Amino acid sequence: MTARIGVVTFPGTLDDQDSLRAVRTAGAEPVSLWHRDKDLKQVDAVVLAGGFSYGDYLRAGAIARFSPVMETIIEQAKAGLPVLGICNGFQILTEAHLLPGGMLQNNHLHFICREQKLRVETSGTAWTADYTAGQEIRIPLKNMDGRYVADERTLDELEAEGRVAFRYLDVNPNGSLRDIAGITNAAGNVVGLMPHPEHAVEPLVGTGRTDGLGFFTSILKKLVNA
Amino acid sequence: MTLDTVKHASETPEAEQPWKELGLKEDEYARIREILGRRPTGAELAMYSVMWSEHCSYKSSKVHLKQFGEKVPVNDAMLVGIGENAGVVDVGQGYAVTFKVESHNHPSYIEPYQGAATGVGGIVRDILAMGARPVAVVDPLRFGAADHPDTRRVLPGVVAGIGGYGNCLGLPNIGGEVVFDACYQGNPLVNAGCIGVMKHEDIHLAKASGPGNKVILYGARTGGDGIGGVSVLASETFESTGPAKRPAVQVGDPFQEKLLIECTLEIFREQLVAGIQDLGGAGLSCATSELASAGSGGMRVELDTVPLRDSSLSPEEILMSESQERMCAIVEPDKVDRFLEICEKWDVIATVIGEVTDGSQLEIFWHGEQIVDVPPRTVAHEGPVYNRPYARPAWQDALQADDANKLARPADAAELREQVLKLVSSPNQASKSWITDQYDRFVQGNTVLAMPEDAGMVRIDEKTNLGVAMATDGNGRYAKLDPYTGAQLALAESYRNVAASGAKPLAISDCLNFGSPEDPDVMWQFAEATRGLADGCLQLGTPVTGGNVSLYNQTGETAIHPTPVVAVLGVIDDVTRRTPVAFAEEGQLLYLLGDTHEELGGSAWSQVIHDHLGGMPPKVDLEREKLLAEILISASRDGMIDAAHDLSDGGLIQAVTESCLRGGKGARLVVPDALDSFVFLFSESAGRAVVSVPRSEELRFTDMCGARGLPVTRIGVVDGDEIEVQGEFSIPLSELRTAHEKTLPGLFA
Amino acid sequence: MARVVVDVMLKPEILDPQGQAVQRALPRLGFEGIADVRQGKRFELEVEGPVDDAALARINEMAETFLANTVIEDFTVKVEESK
Amino acid sequence: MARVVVDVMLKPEILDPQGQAVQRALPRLGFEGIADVRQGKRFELEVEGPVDDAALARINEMAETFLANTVIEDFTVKVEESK
Ligand SMILES: Nc1ncnc2c1ncn2[C@@H]1O[C@H](COP(=O)(O)OP(=O)(O)O)[C@@H](O)[C@H]1O
Ligand SMILES: [Mg+2]
Repeated sequence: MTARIGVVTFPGTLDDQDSLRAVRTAGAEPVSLWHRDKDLKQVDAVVLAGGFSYGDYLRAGAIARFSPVMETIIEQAKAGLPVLGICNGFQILTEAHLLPGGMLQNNHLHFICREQKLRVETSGTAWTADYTAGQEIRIPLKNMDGRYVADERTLDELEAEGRVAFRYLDVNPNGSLRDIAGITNAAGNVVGLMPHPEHAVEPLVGTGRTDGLGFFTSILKKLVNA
Repeated sequence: MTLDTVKHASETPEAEQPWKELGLKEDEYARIREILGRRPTGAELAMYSVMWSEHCSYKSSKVHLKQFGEKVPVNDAMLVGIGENAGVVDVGQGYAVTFKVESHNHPSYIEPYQGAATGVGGIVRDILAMGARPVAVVDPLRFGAADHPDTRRVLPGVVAGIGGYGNCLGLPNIGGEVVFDACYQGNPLVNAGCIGVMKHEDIHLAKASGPGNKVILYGARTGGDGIGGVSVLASETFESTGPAKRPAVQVGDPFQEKLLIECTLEIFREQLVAGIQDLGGAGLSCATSELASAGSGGMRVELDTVPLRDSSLSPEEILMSESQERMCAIVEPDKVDRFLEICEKWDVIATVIGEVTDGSQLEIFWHGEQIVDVPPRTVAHEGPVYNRPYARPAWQDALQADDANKLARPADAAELREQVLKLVSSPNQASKSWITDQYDRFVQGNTVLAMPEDAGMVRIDEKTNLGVAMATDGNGRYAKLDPYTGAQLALAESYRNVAASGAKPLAISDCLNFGSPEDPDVMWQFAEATRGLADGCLQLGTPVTGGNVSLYNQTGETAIHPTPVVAVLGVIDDVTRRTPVAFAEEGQLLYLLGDTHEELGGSAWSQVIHDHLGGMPPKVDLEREKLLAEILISASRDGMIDAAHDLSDGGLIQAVTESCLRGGKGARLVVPDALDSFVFLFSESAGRAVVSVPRSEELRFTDMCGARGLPVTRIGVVDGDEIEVQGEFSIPLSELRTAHEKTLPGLFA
Repeated sequence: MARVVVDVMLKPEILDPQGQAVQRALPRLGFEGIADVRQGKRFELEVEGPVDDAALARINEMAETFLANTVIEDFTVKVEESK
Repeated sequence: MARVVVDVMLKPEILDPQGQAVQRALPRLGFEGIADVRQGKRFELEVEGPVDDAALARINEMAETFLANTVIEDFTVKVEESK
């Protein structure tokens, strides 16, 4: 038996197909979830994919956060359901207050698409167990609103509790405070990051690297061994 | 104000009408009266004026474009040719690909962000209307001088608009061009292209047949966007602003378009439409008249049912509105409910606005009163045709006589080195990544090659690895020197780029950007360029599947360089065999394919070093281009080369610099005995490429070239961390990288 | 120091996708009775020196040529008491 | 119908690169004497029915939970005379 991993499609979601493919590539069963359905179809974990839900109007993630599917996800995430938010998904998670802080427009005010070097700071989350803490990976990054901000106290807390999950290396591409590329909640089941692991699962396309596959194998192993 | 009904028009034949303000000529207005046997109503006048504008009717270019349909190469790939929203070619395995390039030049000058954004939106809807899922976009761009203050206004806005729209649609941007030249100062060129993929059986046409079938308008509400935009902005230089000529700008909503795409694809999957058309320039006027004209019957539309954003719009304005993100479908009555259901699922507003009739007229009603009663063909397909006078410009001979080969050349190795650095850092030759990094090239997870590769390439089947490639090229400097040759050089370069990536060129689309057709000099350039392109396509075996003409790109008396942009589409059976441009393997041998002549006319060197434009452009030999392409494709398929880069503007040194920087490896170059080092580095002879060959493949590769008669010269080896031209100079890669990459951020960041 | 506020809104006839998206979302969040939403930009300028007619004229010009794109946007300038 | 305006600005301690970009550009365009620029959002809401205390309370809640993200933004609500 393998694990069922859901990928949510909001109006304006773009990377749902890629995320479904990444789930399949890792060996799990991909399940499409629709924003209007409260029903999560008994999935074992959820990916909030990248894109521009509701056009990123108002604020990235602000409108999607109030969708019916999010009601269930918010509730179940608090009870331990593994949730990975990629890019727009990360933005939705902060808007939903499942993760602290907020996302603002890149400090250079342009959309940025590049191959980005990251350090995985912790292997202690549901989505990073297949990496070692300190491991460096390179995966695509592409966003307009990628600048992570939070007040000093929150930042200190995140650092102290080992909840900064990913940090930008070489270049901070958007002005994120303390080079933060992604964070986790205290329980380690909810993880959000701006770069795109789902775009780095096959050597043929994208940047030609597979550094992102570990996110999906991590969760699969955790679920299957559970 | 009383409604100008058909009845009212018949009763008031002498009423004054603003045909002139709407851009119609006196004889055109007379012809409308003759067709109708009465004066047109206001709504009819609005329809004819937009549909007979240069932009919609191609009235000045038609007689020349005809050649693309007459000189058609034998090519089984063509499934749908010129005349539809976009052409369709067969790429094998049951797949068909549709692609097209369009211009949004004038709107982008007025409002760079929205102009460029809606340009992307428009071309994507064209592709969607063919039944295809859009899979990638490209954006050939031309701006004024890089350091001109207005370029600082226009370029960042255009780039943000293309990115803002395309990124939000989830379409990878896989290629394009950025060219700076003072001739585009008041007339930047913003061309946008899109590729779509479908199965053969999914091809849809813009045609309304089947009496009783419903006409459904779906997508955004109709507002006052771009009213008069089509006839005014595209037909006249926008300096002459009359009363009706306010630059009403269209504003795009990419989120709405994304919903429209997904909704439409779902509708296609369930086979719910009998005909479909996007709403672009001329809005409902265009969609209803084209659908009705292409179909067998007539059409009746209740215009007051159109959902409005602004309730004060008059019927004329509704007909002319260019509100974005709208489509029009013809649907059998028993499929309407399901159609509307899918629209509801995607939060897309859909309204039945009329039906197909068994008559022959397009009839439009406003609250029960008839305001339009016209034969649709006369609006959509039988507009005026002009055979405008043209003549070789008086200055052409002097321009060609001003030979660039006679310009002062570098005196010594130090100066040669300095000129290389100047060249690779000049705005036209510098890295474009400050721009292309604002475009998402990864989305959809199928991008195999994207900038700065020679061609963009996407996988279209995950199981078989079937893929398509596209490149766009155009060199206005060459075309200015000789438009016939210039158009063929654009074709040849684009064709070569596709082949260099390992894909087989199949067909082309073009975007022809020129000055005013009322100027005989410009008209000659246009005639020559189209003749060159048609002849070239015939010889290369690549049919023209469609394209776009943008005229009146001029400020006062000064026209832009004639700028035919050619997009070549190629197919590759197995994308794992693609050839990148990067020299990445130390020790591999570098070979130059093709012949190098002393050809500096129109070259980047002549522009950068001497600010000169004169002489003749490089010669074209299309048989040679074909042979080169065959060799590049075979070599990629059989694994004989690891990298290839075509040679074009900037010549050999530009290509080698790009390939070295991309791969992060240096090169040692040896000037071939027969060549002078300056000519070796800077000449822009066509029909050439440089390839990187693993040592184990050297014999096999050179034997193949020898056997097929393609000149092949060993010019060096991939090695170290500098580019060294033996006996002349060397430049560290780091220095080259800084020179190449700092220019655009320096100007625009 | 005085604060001058420049509000920039899309012209009424121009499509405002952001405002529309907000408006469409409101009923779903349980907020009824909002007939229309338009979204624009607000610039808060801290002005050195006195905000006299000359200063306001300059700020008007700045708004006209730079802060707003008058092809698609309208603007208003007003002086606020400084905080 | 009455108009209620909600202004949303980044909290003062949060970097505002948009405002900074505007401020940096001003001298180049010949506008001196602007010490600081902050850029925010302005929402114009057309409210059906009377804008009484209850309505304003609801709009305040809407701003707090939706129009602004109070982790990073502050907002103000004010009633404008209708046009
Ligand atoms: N506006 C643009 N959008 C996307 N890609 C671009 C754009 N401009 C240039 N590129 C890409 O940058 C690379 C270099 O461009 P260029 O030097 O014009 O190529 P070439 O000379 O081979 O035609 C190519 O991959 C091209 O597709
Ligand atoms: Mg090339």
